[in-house]
Amino acid sequence: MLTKKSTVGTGVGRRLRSSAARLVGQTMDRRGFLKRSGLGVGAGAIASQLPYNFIGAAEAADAPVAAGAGDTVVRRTVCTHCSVGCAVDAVVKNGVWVRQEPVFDSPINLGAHCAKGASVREHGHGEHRLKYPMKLVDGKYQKISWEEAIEEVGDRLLKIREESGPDAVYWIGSSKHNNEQAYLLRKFVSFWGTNNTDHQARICHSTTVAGVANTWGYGAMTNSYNDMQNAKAMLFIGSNAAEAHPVSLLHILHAKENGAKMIVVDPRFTRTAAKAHQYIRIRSGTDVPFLFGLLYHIFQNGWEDRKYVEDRVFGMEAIREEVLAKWTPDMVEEACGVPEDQMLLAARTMAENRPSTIVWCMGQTQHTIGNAMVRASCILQLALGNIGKAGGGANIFRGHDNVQGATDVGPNPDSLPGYYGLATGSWKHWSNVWGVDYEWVKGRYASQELMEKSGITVSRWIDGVLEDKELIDQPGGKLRAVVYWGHAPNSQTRGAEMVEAMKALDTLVVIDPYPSATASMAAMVRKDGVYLLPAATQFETVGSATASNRSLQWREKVIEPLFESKPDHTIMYAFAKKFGWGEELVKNIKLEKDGHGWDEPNIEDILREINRGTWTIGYSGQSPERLKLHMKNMHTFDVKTLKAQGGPCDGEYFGLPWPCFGTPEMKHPGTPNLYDTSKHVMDGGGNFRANFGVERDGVSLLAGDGSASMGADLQMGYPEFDHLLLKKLGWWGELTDAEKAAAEGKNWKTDPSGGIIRVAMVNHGCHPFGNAKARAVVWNFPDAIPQHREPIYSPRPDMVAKYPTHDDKMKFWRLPTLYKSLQEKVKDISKEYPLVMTSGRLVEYEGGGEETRSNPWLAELQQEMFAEVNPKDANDAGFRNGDYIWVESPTKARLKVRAQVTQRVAPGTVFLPFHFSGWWQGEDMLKFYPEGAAPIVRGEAVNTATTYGYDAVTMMQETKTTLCRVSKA
Amino acid sequence: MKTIFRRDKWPLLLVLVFWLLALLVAATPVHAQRAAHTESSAEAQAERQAERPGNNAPVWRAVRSGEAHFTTVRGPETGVLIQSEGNTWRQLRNGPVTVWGGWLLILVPAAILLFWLVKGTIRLHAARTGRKITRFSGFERFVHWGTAISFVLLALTGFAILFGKHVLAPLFGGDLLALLLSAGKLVHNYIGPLFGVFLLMMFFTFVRDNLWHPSDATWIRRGGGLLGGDHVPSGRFNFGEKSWFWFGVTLLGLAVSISGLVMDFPNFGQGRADMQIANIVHAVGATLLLALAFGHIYMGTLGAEGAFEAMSTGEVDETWAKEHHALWYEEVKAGKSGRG
Amino acid sequence: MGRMKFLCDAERCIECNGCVTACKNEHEVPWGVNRRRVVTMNDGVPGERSISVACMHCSDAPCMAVCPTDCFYKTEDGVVLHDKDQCIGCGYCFFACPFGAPQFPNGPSAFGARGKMDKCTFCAGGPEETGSEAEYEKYGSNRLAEGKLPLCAEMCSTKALLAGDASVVADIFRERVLRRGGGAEAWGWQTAYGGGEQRRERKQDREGQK
Amino acid sequence: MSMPVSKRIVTAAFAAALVGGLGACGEKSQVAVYEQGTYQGKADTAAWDGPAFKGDRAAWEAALKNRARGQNEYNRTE
Repeated sequence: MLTKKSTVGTGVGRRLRSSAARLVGQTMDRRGFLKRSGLGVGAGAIASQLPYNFIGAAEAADAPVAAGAGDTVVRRTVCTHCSVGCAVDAVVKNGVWVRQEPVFDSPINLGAHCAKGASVREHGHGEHRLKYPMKLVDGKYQKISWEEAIEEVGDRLLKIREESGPDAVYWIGSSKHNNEQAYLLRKFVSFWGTNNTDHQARICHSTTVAGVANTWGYGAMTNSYNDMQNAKAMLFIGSNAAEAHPVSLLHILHAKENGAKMIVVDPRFTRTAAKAHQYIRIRSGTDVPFLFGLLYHIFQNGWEDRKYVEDRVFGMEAIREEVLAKWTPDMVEEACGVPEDQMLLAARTMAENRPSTIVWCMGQTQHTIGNAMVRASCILQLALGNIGKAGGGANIFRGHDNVQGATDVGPNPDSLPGYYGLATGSWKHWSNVWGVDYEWVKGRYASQELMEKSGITVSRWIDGVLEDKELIDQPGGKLRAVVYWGHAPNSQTRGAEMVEAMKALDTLVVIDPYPSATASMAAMVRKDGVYLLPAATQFETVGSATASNRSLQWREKVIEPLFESKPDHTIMYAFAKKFGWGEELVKNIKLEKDGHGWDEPNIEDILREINRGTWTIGYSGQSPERLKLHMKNMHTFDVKTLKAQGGPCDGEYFGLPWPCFGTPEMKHPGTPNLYDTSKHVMDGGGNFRANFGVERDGVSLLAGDGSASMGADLQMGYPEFDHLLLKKLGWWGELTDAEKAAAEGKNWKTDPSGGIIRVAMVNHGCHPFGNAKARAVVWNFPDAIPQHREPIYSPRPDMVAKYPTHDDKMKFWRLPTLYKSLQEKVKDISKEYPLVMTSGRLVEYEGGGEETRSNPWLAELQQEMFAEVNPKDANDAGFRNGDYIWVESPTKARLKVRAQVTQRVAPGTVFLPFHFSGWWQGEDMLKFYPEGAAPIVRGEAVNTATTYGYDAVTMMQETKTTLCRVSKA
Repeated sequence: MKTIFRRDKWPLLLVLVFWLLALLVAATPVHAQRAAHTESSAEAQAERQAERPGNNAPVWRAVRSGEAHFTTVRGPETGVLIQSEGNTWRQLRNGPVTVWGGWLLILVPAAILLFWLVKGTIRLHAARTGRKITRFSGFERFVHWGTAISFVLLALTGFAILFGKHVLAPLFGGDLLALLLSAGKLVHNYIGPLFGVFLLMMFFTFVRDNLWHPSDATWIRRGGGLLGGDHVPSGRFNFGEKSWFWFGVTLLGLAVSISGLVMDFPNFGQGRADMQIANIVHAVGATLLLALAFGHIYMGTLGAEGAFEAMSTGEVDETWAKEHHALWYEEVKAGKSGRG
Repeated sequence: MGRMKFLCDAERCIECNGCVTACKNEHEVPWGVNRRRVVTMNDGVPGERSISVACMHCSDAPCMAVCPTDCFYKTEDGVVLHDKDQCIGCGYCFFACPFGAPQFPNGPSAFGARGKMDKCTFCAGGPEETGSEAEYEKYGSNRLAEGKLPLCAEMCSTKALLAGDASVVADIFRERVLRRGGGAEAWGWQTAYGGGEQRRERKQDREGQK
Repeated sequence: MSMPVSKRIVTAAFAAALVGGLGACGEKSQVAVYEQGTYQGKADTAAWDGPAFKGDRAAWEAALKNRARGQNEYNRTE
């Protein structure tokens, strides 16, 4: 039967008509819309002018619009739905986004799109958006003006600041902001005077970033989607790329076609598993035993790369001893349920088909021991000598379109942009870049101690509200206001407690194009004190976004912001003005008037400021001009290497993947694969970073002789560059006088001239961050050698006894955090809740899903929240495919969802997609939504029922292994 | 009351009943067979790709089985990749149904014409008395004409859909045909259920007088008097009329109505296979019904003098009653039962 | 120029539904009408394969044969199209089509009020003036006349779905098959009508024995 | 109804219907292979006759072939 939604018009015309009506603020019929949009006559003529293919596209891309084509323009932008970074050509006629064309030229996606990417033009209609600022009055949302909104919200926040200090406000930023907005928000929050800020990366890849950066230097995907074409074997663990990063499969299946072996390790038989040569089902949360189980066979058979390990890895011997003693095949099988022959086959495949790569995503990161799991993955790749090699690497697929960028330069509670941390020196560096006085910034904070202390994480903000005042490690005590700036509430765990926190807040502000999940949850428990501000989408502004492979791409503005929405940076400046430091925020940034007389900070200026400050990770070479040139000349880049062959970008890598060191003038080409010693540093080569000292327990941490990047003057390990090292080496004289003045007393990260970097790299082929060994043993982590520890809610009490979790922590990211005490308390709860509850993605939706569930083209494909249950469990519980069932978790929260009885999950496992919201424990929340802003598809949010559990390093939430029971509804 | 083709009614009826049953039976076990197929196709494919990577032959076999697989697209039978029954339906419909049905609908009227030209109208033997007997009440006539008019509308529009592109398109051209058919389809789809209602009323109104009567045996023995040329005494309805009632009106009428409703209201989850069967039953049933109706119409108008009056005015002359329905006439005269 | 064809490579299709939404996007196809869909066989178990299916623009098109108004036609390059002005919404094409391609805007409605049939046009519009408003309203955009291919194939995330001149498509596919040394079967119109599949399998069985 | 005039009319009508019907039966009922010409709807112009190519069939074919080849990512990976 065809299923119809009454909220959606049945005719083609109706939807367009209504959206068109809003565009012009008056009723307009379809005919009028088509006329206005120019969809009718001449569409063919226009289209033939598009840069339609890569052969001869050079001319086409720059071809002037033919006479008579009207004011049709083609704007190049990038899909906003995942980290692959698929380019999109938007055909805009008279300000209306009328068509979407594939960009065959893009070396990343070659025109390809998944369901989400193929539907982005819907944003040009955006019917279910928040249309104007609103506030909650007596339980109902009412329209207010922007001016009122800024005044009222500003006053409320200032009052809270006055009464409880700046740390009483929590700022949740977004990975959906472009780099410039994310960066500006970190600056904004700093000027507000708090580190209580965070964004999606916390609950996405924070364990990866911490684990990987502590292993070899940078917390990012080492290679690229494209580079996977060079792989001979690929191990996916905790990644369902076919649904989460579908276009990456273009490169992956290409590699497979050319002989690469594909192994998928997952508790669930995913779409990715369907394409694998070997599928291994592990028990959820047992990645460490699995990975060390592979290492066992590798060490047993001598498959490790001895020379590589010797020269470039620290601590592998300790790992070897641990693995051989502890992770014998029987122990592995006991822990993760994989028999020896499967382990051996996988190990052999990875060892005999080098370079082999590993891919992981949230299946590995979202655990209480996520940091250990990702490090086990790193260690496997180090043992095989795969890191720093084309076709190898650790390919960590990020989630949101700009989660990499927001992590790099955006709102993090523990760091200023560029992973500078919060040390005094870092503040001084950034104050200098911002052109403000360090003392003034310090004055904005409650104290210098709080200025240099990591804030609360987004995964725990609810505890910042609900926890006892005395137990919160900040003088002001509890959080009183939360600003949700582009973040979905249903992506954080413990939703049942979240509504309690929302209830307890003084003020809740939501700034988002689609704020309604937060809005409805708040309206369910509150009568007032909630403000909704409509933000523009990334198609309604300009800026750069960093894809998972560290490439930056420039988005052009496709359309003007719809309705009354405003770009995030405009809103930031408006609040800054209200708070009294507007001028400081935009010291180096031009202001431009938008169509409504509001001041809009110039995005390109913001990027230039990022360039001037972010030396650490090489965000310094990607000037707006260079990025735009890349977008225009996509066809000149090679798909396999991402390197331009000829043309204006000759020799550069697409999107100048960071690190793109030095100033833009230095013309560093970007780094396609990190730590690759087979290339010169000025050709994207590198080596492991010296970031952890030069020796440990009497062992040198610097790399062995002969393992430096190609052509380096220093063919041995060396520490990072600073003014002293430069002088010692006798290279100081190669700086210009101006550079000398700037670099005196500085290191490569803080030298504002970039001179140290220039001399090290251009003149001597050396890496400014030194050349050290990667760390297999990370002594500053709770488990220096990754340990398996059972999740807090474990289905196996016997394993809990054997592999208990960490001890409780009292002051951890400003909050007390439970581990062992809670695990002890619930260790037998699996008798009542016998099934493992895990969650994951659907290809049609993204993140919290509010945006994609508002898109009818996508919503039609997934109309209901469901749970995948094995036929055995369904039969035991007495329900059938398609029945409504209750999924109950130990939190007592209940989810009413459709049963999808399927073999995808093994008996004992229940899988739920996490993109739904809008139902609350069986009730449709439609009446709590602002009128007209409810998404088309609503359903239970899995996180309403998820349980307590946080990573011991980064506060990552546990979503992948908890418990539940199911029954027929 | 004799027509040349009514003699064949029993074998025909048997064939039709058997055929309907066979279709129904055939529809069920197919699903069971398919279910068994699913399991093996997954295993076969898993095995096959291990032996010979890239070989998907078991999957392609499963594709053709017509079973429903997984899809997120909602709609009628979206999980089915290939339904091969469609081709069978197409061949039946465009083949035998159209060709034989077409010939039947030409040959039957032709035969009737020939019969009429040879035998002529059956005249009243005696002179009219001028005394009238009520044969059909107002309600009965309402029911009859309601059924008749809706039937004619349905037949015209229905057969325009079946034969229109062969008969009408060459004459009128595609645009006019399309216009006619879209109007015709509306008429057909909305009148159809009405016909069903009249049909039921018809059944209940006339069923009592169409039950078996010993005199029917005589009628059958004497071939309805067609051969002898004399009238066989019969009740309110003779066995010829009863045959029309049971086989034409009731059986074919219901078959056509029910199959029509299956197609007219596709919103009860019926799939293409159901619709295909319904369509064939509908087309075959309607063709036979129309062929029979030609005979009925002939007998009610041209075939027998005075017959039309019965249904137009509701009254017949005593002479007509005596000659055509002697037993009924006597009953009426005896005041036993005027009708029903 | 030969015939326009779709081909879906089951070894590459990952059921991302990109083709489905690309089609919705390009033609503003309303809710409930799906000119293209992806079907997954052996879902969730080893041996799983997905196939994207739409109108296959058959040589011997059953829809055409059963249409009471003869509203179908075939373009010179083998695309099966129809004139919506002549369509009466009888649903016969849906009964006959092996692929379930014909769609109806009102779905299965009472009194058979399905509305006019809608199906994949191979992005070739319909019998209205090329590029006109009327054409877009009734059939969606006419990419073929712009020198472009159907958007579903052009946007396919893994290039599993190929479209275009049969010979070019076959060349691309052949190259792939050579690379992977197998997986020669693809979703094409022959699959529906048989013959090809059995031949291929016999051939593969022979090859396997060598 | 028994007048001879009407008899002739009826006969004539029957005969006409018969002839018409028989004529129709002579038509091919099964369109096994589509023949250009059966379709009587609006005439469609060929793809290359649109505003973009203005009848230049060769250019259209070249563009389309080019576009089709663009689906082969092997063109860009070696």
